[in-house]
Amino acid sequence: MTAVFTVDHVSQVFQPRRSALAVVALDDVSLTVGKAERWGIVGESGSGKTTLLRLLAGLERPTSGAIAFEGAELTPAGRDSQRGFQDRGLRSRVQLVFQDPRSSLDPRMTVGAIVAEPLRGRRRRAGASSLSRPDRAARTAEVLAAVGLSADAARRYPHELSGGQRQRVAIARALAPNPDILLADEPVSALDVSVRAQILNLLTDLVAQMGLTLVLVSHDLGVVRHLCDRVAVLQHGRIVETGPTEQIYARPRQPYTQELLAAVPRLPAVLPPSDERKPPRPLQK
Amino acid sequence: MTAGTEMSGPRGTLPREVPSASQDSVPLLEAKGLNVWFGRHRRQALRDVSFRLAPGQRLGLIGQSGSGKSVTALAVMGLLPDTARTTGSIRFEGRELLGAPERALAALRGRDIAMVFQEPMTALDPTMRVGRQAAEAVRLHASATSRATRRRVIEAFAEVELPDPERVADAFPHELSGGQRQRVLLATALLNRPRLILCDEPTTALDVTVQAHVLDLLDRSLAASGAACLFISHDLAVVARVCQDIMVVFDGAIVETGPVARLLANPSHPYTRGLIAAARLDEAAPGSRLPTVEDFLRGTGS
Amino acid sequence: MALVSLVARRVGVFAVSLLGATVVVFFVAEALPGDVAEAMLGLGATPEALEALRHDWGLDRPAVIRYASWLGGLLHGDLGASYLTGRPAAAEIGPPLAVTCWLVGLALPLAVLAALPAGLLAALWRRRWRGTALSFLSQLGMAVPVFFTAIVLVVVFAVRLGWLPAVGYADLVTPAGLNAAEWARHLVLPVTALAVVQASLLARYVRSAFVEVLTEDYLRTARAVGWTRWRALLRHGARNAALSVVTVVGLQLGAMLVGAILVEAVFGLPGLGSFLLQKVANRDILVVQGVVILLVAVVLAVNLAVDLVYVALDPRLRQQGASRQSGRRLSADKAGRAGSGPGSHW
Amino acid sequence: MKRLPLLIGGAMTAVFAFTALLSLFWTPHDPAFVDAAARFTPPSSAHWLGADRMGRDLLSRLMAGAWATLLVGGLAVLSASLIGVPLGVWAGMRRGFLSDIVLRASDILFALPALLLAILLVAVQGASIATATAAIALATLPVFVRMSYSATLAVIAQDYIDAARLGGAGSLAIAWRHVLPNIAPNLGVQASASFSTAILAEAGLSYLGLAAPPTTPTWGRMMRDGQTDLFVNPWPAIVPGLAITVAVLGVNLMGDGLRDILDPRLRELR
Repeated sequence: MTAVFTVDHVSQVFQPRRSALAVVALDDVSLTVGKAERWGIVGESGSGKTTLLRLLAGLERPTSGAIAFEGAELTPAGRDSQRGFQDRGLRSRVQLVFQDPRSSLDPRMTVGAIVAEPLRGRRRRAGASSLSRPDRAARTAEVLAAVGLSADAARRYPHELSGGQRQRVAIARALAPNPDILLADEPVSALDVSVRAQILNLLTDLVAQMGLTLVLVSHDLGVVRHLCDRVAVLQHGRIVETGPTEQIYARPRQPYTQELLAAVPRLPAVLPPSDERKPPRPLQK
Repeated sequence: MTAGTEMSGPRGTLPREVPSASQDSVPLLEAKGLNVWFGRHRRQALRDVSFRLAPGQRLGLIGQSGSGKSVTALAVMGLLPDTARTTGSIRFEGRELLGAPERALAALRGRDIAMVFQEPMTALDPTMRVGRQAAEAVRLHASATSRATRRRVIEAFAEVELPDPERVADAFPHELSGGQRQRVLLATALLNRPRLILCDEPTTALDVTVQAHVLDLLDRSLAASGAACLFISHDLAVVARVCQDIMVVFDGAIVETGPVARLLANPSHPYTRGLIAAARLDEAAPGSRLPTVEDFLRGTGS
Repeated sequence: MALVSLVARRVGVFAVSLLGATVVVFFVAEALPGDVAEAMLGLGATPEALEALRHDWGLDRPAVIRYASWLGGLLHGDLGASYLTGRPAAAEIGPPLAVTCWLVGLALPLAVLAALPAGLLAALWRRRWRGTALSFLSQLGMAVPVFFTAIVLVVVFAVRLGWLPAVGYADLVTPAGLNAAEWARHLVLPVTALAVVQASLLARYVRSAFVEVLTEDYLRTARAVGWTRWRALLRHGARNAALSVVTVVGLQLGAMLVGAILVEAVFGLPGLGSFLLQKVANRDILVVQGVVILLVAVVLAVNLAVDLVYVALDPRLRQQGASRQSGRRLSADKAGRAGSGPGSHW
Repeated sequence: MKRLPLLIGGAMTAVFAFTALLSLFWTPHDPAFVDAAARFTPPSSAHWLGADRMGRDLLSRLMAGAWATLLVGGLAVLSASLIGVPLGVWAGMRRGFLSDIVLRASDILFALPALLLAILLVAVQGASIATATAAIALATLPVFVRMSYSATLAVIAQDYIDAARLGGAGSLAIAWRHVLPNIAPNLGVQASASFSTAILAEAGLSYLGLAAPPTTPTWGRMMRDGQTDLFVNPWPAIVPGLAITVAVLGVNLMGDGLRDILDPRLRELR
């Protein structure tokens, strides 16, 4: 079985225009994502996790190193990365769910148009011409139903929906072209805790039903533990630890991983005896 | 803003507190029947909110975004926007704050009541060195030489474990990380040893590890100063980390109040039960179906 | 270090822009049908006369060569010479320049002084009728063409009341001595007319700058620390609002120069505008080009100054250096969106 | 209430445009007809707004002037936006050396006030409506380039642009489907702002005698003519001045109203 993604010594350096300071977002990262694996990429902000995801999506090309998709180079040098990706019909196979649906949904499009958009530009895909308008509408209704939205949601605009519903739309758009690989960038961190569970349930179900390969980026270790079977811990652009989720959570080897795990705020599992808490002190005048 | 209660006393001063009651029976902060409406359409943000906060008590205010948590804190500070209309009563050490003149409130703010905001990235004036901004908190409420003030600021920065506090004091906000800025704001809030600190989601914008440090710091600072705290968050786990008592807001109204332990063990309102279930993500079996708040509101939750 | 390179970069941008402007100014005349000689002599000119003129002025040389020599002349302060009198423009330009400088130099501070409080109050009162009234006044002031304001002022103060002269100018310094009273009497109306329009425009920018600042988190922080509403606004708001206001004041200078040309026309002031229009009437193209380039240089120099002031005011620019170069421009865009666009050169 | 400025401004603009178009088919009198007997008549039933020093009907001239103003302003803004917007969008989507040059050039043009451009053009070409239009269009162009550039930058920073790429959309499709609809509000606001500026510019140019020839009635030219008789009868100079003010005010109010409704960020600020 070939790996879906093979990330081979990849570095990504951003050189802001007119500035001498370069930002190293990824530093010599190697990672292999196998079929139907569910990877969680964790780390703090600025650790490079979103950059890694964008590389896997083919939205950027690495500064050095190579990423292979099913054995073939994802973004061959010397070609427009977009075009290379489309030529091989990969566009529909790899889809991404963004963090903030307020930014990832075009405010001037209806939900229906948003979800149908990835079904429009598929003329380059070998053997599959772009879907006709009724076919697109049918597929749109199908995926909207799959994410738990009613059919008449297609006529609404994003601002008419709640945060949770918007993220459902974003997931529906990602699923519309029937991808094999789902990339998700902090899919629940912009949502209220109370909505988070719904979206997590939805993602769990969809990944299981469709047998998707999942690469999920999150700073929330609870989310990763719930959805993923493998974890890569990123710090300052480097992978410091990888392994099966249970192992990482039960026996983290690296101090940074331990620190991350310790930092997660938890509800007291057992009721704390009341004297364990500090009593209020008298006023100091 | 209209006052529910009439002000007495000369302009710019607050009436003295009632001297008869003992420290315990006079709450530090007491809100009664607080209602807040916004804008021309009179959208109601708070409905009949009442609560008490004893000296040194730490009260967590929890609810989803838009439920009226921040509005409560801003109402206490007298910092609601002009479009807000407020009725009810907010008393600090027995003195009515609602409708108090701006000058009297300003004298109170930063000295007796301090606030730490959610967004450290935008809460500091980008054109002024953070040391000077913090120093304003001191010099507004006490006369002090600028040398002494600077010394106090740097001490305060050191207390919140800012590395190299001298250099931080001379930095502009954009030169600091989010965690550093939040420490600066926390240090500024603590400078005058206020009796009440309002924290509006102070760690939501921060990374988990930074959040842990800041919460730890807040915990210790509160313990050291004996200040009371109204801690606002949407995350039950974070609130439980700092507070003894929790108050749950749902759609602008308080649905449940009680000590953390009791609330966790025996929540009475379905919304509270839903929040607790959502916060116990890491106790659920991976991949299992998570109970949602809706389950509880519908009454189908466990 | 970053500061030095930043300043150097801004100066470089200024130089490149000025160079670009000379290209535009020179080749606008060049690219159009007809040539300078024809334009100068008019339709009735004989081919021989045209040929002679072309030869005398070197117009028969290739455009690029002429551009180079023109540019070389500019660098030495040669703004071109009148083909009628043969006198260099640089020698004639002194007195008109002084008049225009007085006009703009007095109107600009006047406009700023009026606009700051008006804009601030309009921002603070934006939900009350007083604020709406102020906003409407500035709308009105922007809608009235500067020459109409001037004419109305003349009708009221010169025609009806007879207090002030309707036209003309008196030199400040005459051979007989200082002539301040007459000089001032002749400048009151022109300066007022120019200032009214600019003050209206500026007040609008000031208003939107403050409205924006009023929603900023740091203003709330300042009040949470113990500042009263007003003092927080003056201490923290004003610094930040100044960032966009400074930009607009700079951009307005171009508008003021144009306004001055119109005001000079109404009042018959012997300023740069009148000078320029007379040269246009005489078809003295070389001089027109020279004066235009001079005015553009002034506008660009003011933009440079604004850039540098901006750097001084905004530490984010100062320290991140060149990477945030777009700061001023973004702010200008913001200000432009709030008003009727910085293109309001009228 | 919120739409009041838009309604008032829209109505004023509509009246202005209607008057301009009407003047093509009908005016109360021939705008150029000289009636010595009607010299300086005050407003009357024969001459609703009175007559000027040559006895020409002011209302008729005002209507004809409205057409000249609409023509020059409209053509200038239209051509500036048709060239400027594609340039700005392109520069915003494809940042690089070439787009830098375009932006720099546009900035240089921006430093040249329209009146100076017009003076340059007139010096070479002679005064005409075409020269005035070209000068105003040239001065308006950089405003559109800059505005659509920065609006495009804001749009393409949004995640939905990346989402569209992932959906297989090419640059043209993205520009058409996502960028243009999202910058349209800014465009509308800018167009009305530029139009009012263009009206003022046209008036200024014709006041200075740098636009239409003396025979064409324009508002600026009418003021220039009327100014000679300020001490005798200021009315003929004041009427066109009021017309300019009303037209500009109407367009500005409309633009402001548009912005209030379309720009959600500014809507929050109110």
